Amino acid sequence: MKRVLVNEPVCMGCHLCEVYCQLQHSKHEDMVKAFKREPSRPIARLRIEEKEPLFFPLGCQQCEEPYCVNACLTGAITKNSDTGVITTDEEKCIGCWTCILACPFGIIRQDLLRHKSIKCDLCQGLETPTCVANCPNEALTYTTIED
Amino acid sequence: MKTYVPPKFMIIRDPARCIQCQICVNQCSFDANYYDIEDSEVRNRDENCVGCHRCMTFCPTRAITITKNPLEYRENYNWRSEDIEDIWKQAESGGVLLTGMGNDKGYPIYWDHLLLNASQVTNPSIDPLREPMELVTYLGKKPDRVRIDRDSFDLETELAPQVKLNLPVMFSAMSYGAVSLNVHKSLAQAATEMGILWNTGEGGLHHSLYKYGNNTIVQVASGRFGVHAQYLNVARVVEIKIGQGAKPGIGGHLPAEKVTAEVALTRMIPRGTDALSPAPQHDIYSIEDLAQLVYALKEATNYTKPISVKIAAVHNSAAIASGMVRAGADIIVLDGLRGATGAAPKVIRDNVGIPIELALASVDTRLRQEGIRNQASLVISGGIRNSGDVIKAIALGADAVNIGTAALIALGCHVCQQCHTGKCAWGICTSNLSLTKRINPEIGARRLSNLLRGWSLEIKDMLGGLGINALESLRGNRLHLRGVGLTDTEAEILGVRMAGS
Amino acid sequence: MTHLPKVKYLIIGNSAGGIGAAETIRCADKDGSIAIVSDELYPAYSRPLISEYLAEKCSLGKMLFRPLGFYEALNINTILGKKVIRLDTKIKAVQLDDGTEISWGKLLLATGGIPTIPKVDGLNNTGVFTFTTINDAKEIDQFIKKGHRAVVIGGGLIGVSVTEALVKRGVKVTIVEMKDRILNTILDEELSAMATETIIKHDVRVITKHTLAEVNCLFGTDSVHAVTLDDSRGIPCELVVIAIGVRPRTELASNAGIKVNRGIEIDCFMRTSHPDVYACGDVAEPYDFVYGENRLSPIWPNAYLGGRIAGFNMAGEATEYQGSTTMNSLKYFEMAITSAGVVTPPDDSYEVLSRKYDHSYKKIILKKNGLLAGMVFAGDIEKSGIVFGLMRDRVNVLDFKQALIAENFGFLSLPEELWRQRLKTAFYPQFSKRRLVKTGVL
Amino acid sequence: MEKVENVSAVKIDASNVHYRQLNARLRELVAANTQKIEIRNVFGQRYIGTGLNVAVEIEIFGTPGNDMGVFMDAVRLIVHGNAQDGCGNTMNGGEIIIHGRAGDTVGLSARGGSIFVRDSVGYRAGIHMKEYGDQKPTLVIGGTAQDFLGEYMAGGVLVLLGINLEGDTHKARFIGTGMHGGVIYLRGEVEGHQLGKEVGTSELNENDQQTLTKLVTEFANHFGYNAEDLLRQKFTKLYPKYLRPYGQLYTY
Amino acid sequence: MKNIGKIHNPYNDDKVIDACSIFGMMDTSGKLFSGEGIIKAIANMHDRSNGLGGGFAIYGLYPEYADLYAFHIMYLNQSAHNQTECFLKTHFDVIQAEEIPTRPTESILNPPLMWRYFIEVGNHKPEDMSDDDYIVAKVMQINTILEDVFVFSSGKNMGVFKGVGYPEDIAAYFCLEQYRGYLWTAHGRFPTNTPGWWGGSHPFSILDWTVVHNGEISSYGINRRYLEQSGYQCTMQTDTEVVAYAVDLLVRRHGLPMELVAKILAPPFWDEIERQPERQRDLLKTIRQVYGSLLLNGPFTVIIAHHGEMIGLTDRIRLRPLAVGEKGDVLYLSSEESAIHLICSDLDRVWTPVGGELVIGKLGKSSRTGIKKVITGAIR
Repeated sequence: MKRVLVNEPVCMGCHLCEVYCQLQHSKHEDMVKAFKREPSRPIARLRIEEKEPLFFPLGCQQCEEPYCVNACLTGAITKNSDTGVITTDEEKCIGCWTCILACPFGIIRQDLLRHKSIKCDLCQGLETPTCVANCPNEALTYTTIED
Repeated sequence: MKTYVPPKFMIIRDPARCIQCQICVNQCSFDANYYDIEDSEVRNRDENCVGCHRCMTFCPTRAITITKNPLEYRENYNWRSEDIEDIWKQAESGGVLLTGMGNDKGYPIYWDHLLLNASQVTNPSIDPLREPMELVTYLGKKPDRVRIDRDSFDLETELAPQVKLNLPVMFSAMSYGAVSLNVHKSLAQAATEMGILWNTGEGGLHHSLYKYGNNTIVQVASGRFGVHAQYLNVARVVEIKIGQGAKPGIGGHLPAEKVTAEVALTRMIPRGTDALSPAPQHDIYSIEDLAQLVYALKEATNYTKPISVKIAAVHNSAAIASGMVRAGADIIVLDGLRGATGAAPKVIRDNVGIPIELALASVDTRLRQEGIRNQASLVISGGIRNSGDVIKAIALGADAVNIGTAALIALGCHVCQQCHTGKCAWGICTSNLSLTKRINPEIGARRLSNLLRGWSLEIKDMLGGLGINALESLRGNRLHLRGVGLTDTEAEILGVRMAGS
Repeated sequence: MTHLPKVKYLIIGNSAGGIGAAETIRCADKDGSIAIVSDELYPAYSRPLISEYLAEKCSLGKMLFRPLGFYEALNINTILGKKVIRLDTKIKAVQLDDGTEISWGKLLLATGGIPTIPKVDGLNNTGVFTFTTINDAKEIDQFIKKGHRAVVIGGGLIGVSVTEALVKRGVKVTIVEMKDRILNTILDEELSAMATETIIKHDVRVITKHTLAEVNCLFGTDSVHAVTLDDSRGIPCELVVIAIGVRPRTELASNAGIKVNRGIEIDCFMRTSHPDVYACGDVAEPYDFVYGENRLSPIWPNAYLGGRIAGFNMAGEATEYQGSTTMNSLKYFEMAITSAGVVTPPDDSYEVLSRKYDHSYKKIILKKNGLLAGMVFAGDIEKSGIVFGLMRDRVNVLDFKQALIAENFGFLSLPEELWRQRLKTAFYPQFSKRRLVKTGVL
Repeated sequence: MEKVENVSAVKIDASNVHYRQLNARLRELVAANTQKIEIRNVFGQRYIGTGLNVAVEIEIFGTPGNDMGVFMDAVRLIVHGNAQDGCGNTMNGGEIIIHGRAGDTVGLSARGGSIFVRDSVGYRAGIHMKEYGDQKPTLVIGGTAQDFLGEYMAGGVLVLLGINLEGDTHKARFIGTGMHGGVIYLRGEVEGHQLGKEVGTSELNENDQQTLTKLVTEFANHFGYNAEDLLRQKFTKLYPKYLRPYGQLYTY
Repeated sequence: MKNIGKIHNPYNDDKVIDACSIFGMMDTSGKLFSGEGIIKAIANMHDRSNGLGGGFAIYGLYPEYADLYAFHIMYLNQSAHNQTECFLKTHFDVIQAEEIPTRPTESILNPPLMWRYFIEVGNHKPEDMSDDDYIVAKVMQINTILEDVFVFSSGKNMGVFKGVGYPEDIAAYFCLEQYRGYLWTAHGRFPTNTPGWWGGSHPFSILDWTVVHNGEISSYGINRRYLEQSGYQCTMQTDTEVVAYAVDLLVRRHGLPMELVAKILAPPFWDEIERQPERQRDLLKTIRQVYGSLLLNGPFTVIIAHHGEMIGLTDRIRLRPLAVGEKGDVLYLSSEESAIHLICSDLDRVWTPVGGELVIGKLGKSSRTGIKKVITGAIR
């Protein structure tokens, strides 16, 4: 299975991964429009955790036995048995935030405007997640890991 | 004290494009961009901007333009803005003006006054893409002649240690502490991949880089930082540093705040102290002392490694070089006026030394006149910008060139000359651990290797154009150079004829 | 009497626990027959969504816990709308209310709970409801009209959720809570007060320290028109919702001789006193690591997880339940609150750390041994899961406890060794699996 | 020299005749519809076969000079002896059959026609041979070749038979450097370092086999070999790995 | 020091660039033969030259003066003649002085005065200096210091004849039909500039070394600077000159065998060197490292001769042609194969060596053994 791995000694904390994640998950393809025209700023599905000089882009780890999936009250969060990717069905999510409490990495985000929890979906449909593709220092890699 | 020094640059932010992502803020290590929480808006402090373009490069919407401050003083050919502002800085501080990088003044760049030949009709140019084209260079002392047994053809001559370079370009000495470990890693990896050498500079060799020893020149400088038997023996070449082009005649000064734990470990000095390199080597007050140190190093390394001696190009370089060869140096490194540094007094950087082209030509000529040119390889550095400079240097007589600034530019350096501040936004000339990560050694090595690969292709192209398929046939072959815009004296020193003649 | 063919795995209950078990069994055993029996007619739906349904935001379809075709895809036989009336553990069979008998290999009791009903007069009148099933929601939905007044008895999670739904439907609500504050089991005083304040802002009246004494009808009708509290105070209303809690539906088990405490007693493999009968969810008493004992744990995630563990074990993959504790997240009235474990320390042996910030409130409760016993986060809750994770995994936080409630708390606030180690756990199952041992208890 | 007669076959003695005279004479004969010309005592006269552009057959005895058949079209040249450098240079059509060896750059830039050399060839044989439309030059060499065989070849077919190797291997270095079109069929062994980095090697497929059989049969017929014997030994196909070997060379 | 370039070469070019025809012919049994064949052969390649230079070198030429250095000198005027003879008498014992016999030819214009001297070094030289070194030094001195004079041949029992014209015209002018030798080389020249300087024609020589050359030596600049370090003065603005001096330095002064010298002038590529067995690799690597400045680069074929040896060598990637023929004891080297066939109709063997491959004819103890070819890299 392919996962986003972090080579954090070279993560410089520029936050471009977040910016591009925001762009990817917005309606516009143009960065300026995505940020300026949409009613609220798109939300990044990963977050640079900081403890200078350490920076760590933390996104969903696509856990083997995901707490969020087990905890989801509505069945909105599911794990694809083939790819192992965990995604949220926004139609079903009611924004109860149980998954947020369940996630031991604190990487599920609240979309307060729409009352949806959102999380990294490894940019389904893209060959490489946009955070990886746009990391200027190659601190993020999209790597096949052994099961 | 109220400063009179105006901002050098202005940061222009296009509000239509700015998405307030604050990347510029986190990328600016000089605090020239900041986020006003109260107004939820990114703002600038132009007075802090050094023109390094980090924010501009990383801005995902290209909302930022850095421009010169259009401020004009009343026109005055003598009193230029730099002169005026330097005086203000000193009047406000009472100190020595410090700067980084190399001489930026308008002294003639002779590379730009030299042109290369090409084959037309009488000999064919050679296509380097398809026909062999050899850039291999061996550094080290060569004997006057080879002796063999005429019957058995057995080789009777034993060569002094030779060092192979796949192309005649090496990385200049840049010490760990001045530049970061990641820069060292990038250089070491690229050198290994490309089959050339990199140079530790005077700050020792980090233990994690010992594995690159075979492609490493270790330096022994006046501070003797990190110099010990293992250090000397792991290297391919040992270099005695007498001086460098950016600051001939003076020593170095690595401030305590740059002496991180790893730097301290590598330099073998306590943390929190300044690392001071004396101006002279205190065991070399004369040429015979140099011989003493050269042979001390040969003894320490059992005569297995060429000993290199590096000097700044100064007025009597030719005579000095002759002495160095006779003192046993296997490699001579001349660092010219435009050689760079992590920190140097501005007045020295800008006013001391001579252009490398003239130094190279005069040293090569002198050594040939004395019949000892073969006894040492000649390496030059200081402002080599492209493969054209490289090949002209080779034609003037250099065995190889060192690139420092060009290598750093490949890594991202924007030549903003703030190395001495330790805040390098490109993460190169700093030991701030948050900034040093900005160099990913893997990318760094790739960028450097790419640069060298590109240059070697270009050098091959130029050689092919000259109808030559081995670099040694161009080395010192000044007939393939012609001068433009040179005085007779300059042409004579350079040993070239004028274009059209 | 109809005899259905014997099923390898029989599951009684079609909610979180039952589905968790069924899915897991199918994962571990591709072919073994599975049947689910439930007295509800619907395919598994998300119980917490009934308030969404009542608030008319949510269609029935959206409430499905699993997509349409789920049972077929997993080859699960469903027997819906039938109640199991008798369990015989000797012959390993159950009898349904239509007389059908089903024999089974392994049995899971996931029968859940039923609302607790106080013993007061007038509860049989029209306009008195409970609120735990979709049918409850439907009944209320059909009953209410705009301008109605409602009294919700019980200020717990169900009470607050039905209150929000009713408010959204234009009903004026009064909450009557017996204790001194609402949401008292899941929130500390600080946040209870905050929640009360929020709820009052939505024009809800909150009465605490009182309880229902009688439901009154208009003379001559069976329609509710008021309630009388224990202080004889009357509150006019058209409907009453009883939301004072649920109790486990243990009758089936106890009648079959399976050991029952308040709920069905189970071991760490979710197994009851009968080796082939398992239990999970609101009806069972799984291990609670905060209290260090088995106790009722009537929350959805724990039911699902219990079902999953039971499923592994039923299918022969011995898997240990690591224990859990209560955890709740509150979204009603646009509050964002998460809490878990003990929120108000019962005695002085606990250490309480809390900080209040502009937009958030953070509190942790530690045991003397440095383990977390409870936590409450409000406002900025996105990283509360990190703390709950430490609590769940019994990490000693003594050395960095202050960091947990710092305003800029994040994953990297943990000691480096710890966060690196915790990152690795993502790739490993978080509960231990063991191979079945043929001898001994297994 | 005598005047031009209108006869179908003419013999010329080229002793002490400068190439300009010789080639002028050939042009006269061809203009007079001569079908077959035999030239004896040739010692280094250049450009034989050039500027004729009709299907005349010219037999040459001796050593023709450089650039034999340069820019040639339609002519059939048969050489009894060795050819020097540049034979078949930029040839457009016709045929050259050499009962002997050839010097350097045989078939240089040839665009069409065919060249058969019984013995070995010098440097850069088939250099920059190319094809255009239906025109596809072929070069069949009976012996071995010196360095840069098929250098930056862009089209056509080159066959190297190595008949005279007698168990030895081909010694040519830099075979096919810069090759970006065409194909080389090589009989006998070469080592990897002898090949340019743009060259791939493979077994022959059915099409290759067909082309090869045709050319080898033709070769055998010219010089009295048994084609089957020649084809029995294993051939290696050398082909260009990239159509644009230097596509990645340049930066912006 | 006067600048000879200004006198002999009004254009002051660094070097004259020329393409040429070359031919060499040696009877390895030492039998003398006339120049008839070689003149015919070089004339057959008339079209490779343009009438601006031709010349010959003949070995075994002056058996009667075999132990004396034979100087061939050209003078532009009588005063140079006088001055030089004065110099010669001061520095040597001149045994015989005579004008070189010539016949007026229509095609030869403005010939200089041609004299030859048979001389001995005697006791004129410093004690620690060899005769040869003394001769080299003095030839350099005459050619650089004295005006309007040029020594173009200085070996023993051999001589160079050259001038401005086609080689066959030069042969006629110098009456070469009357000379016999066991080794002849010839050159027809096609210079791109510097018309009309007799000294610029081939063969170039120093002592008994002669070189005829086809092509251009693009490494001339560094070859020259390297040789200058060893005292050679390159006075003729021609790239060919450096070949003569390089061979003199390497063979005579450094004592290296010709087989190795060929590997210095046209070394194998580094990767080929790396593929050699260790012993050969070390040898080839060492000589390339030490003598890299003498690598002859650019397109060239040279025929180098001295007493007892004739060598043919091309550049490493054979940008210039060389055909080799053998007939009995006779070895032929030629720019074009046809020229060999012309004068020998029944060759035993004819072939073209690969780039950098040395072809060497040695004055042999027996026939056949005198001619050998050294395959690249395979040194003993």
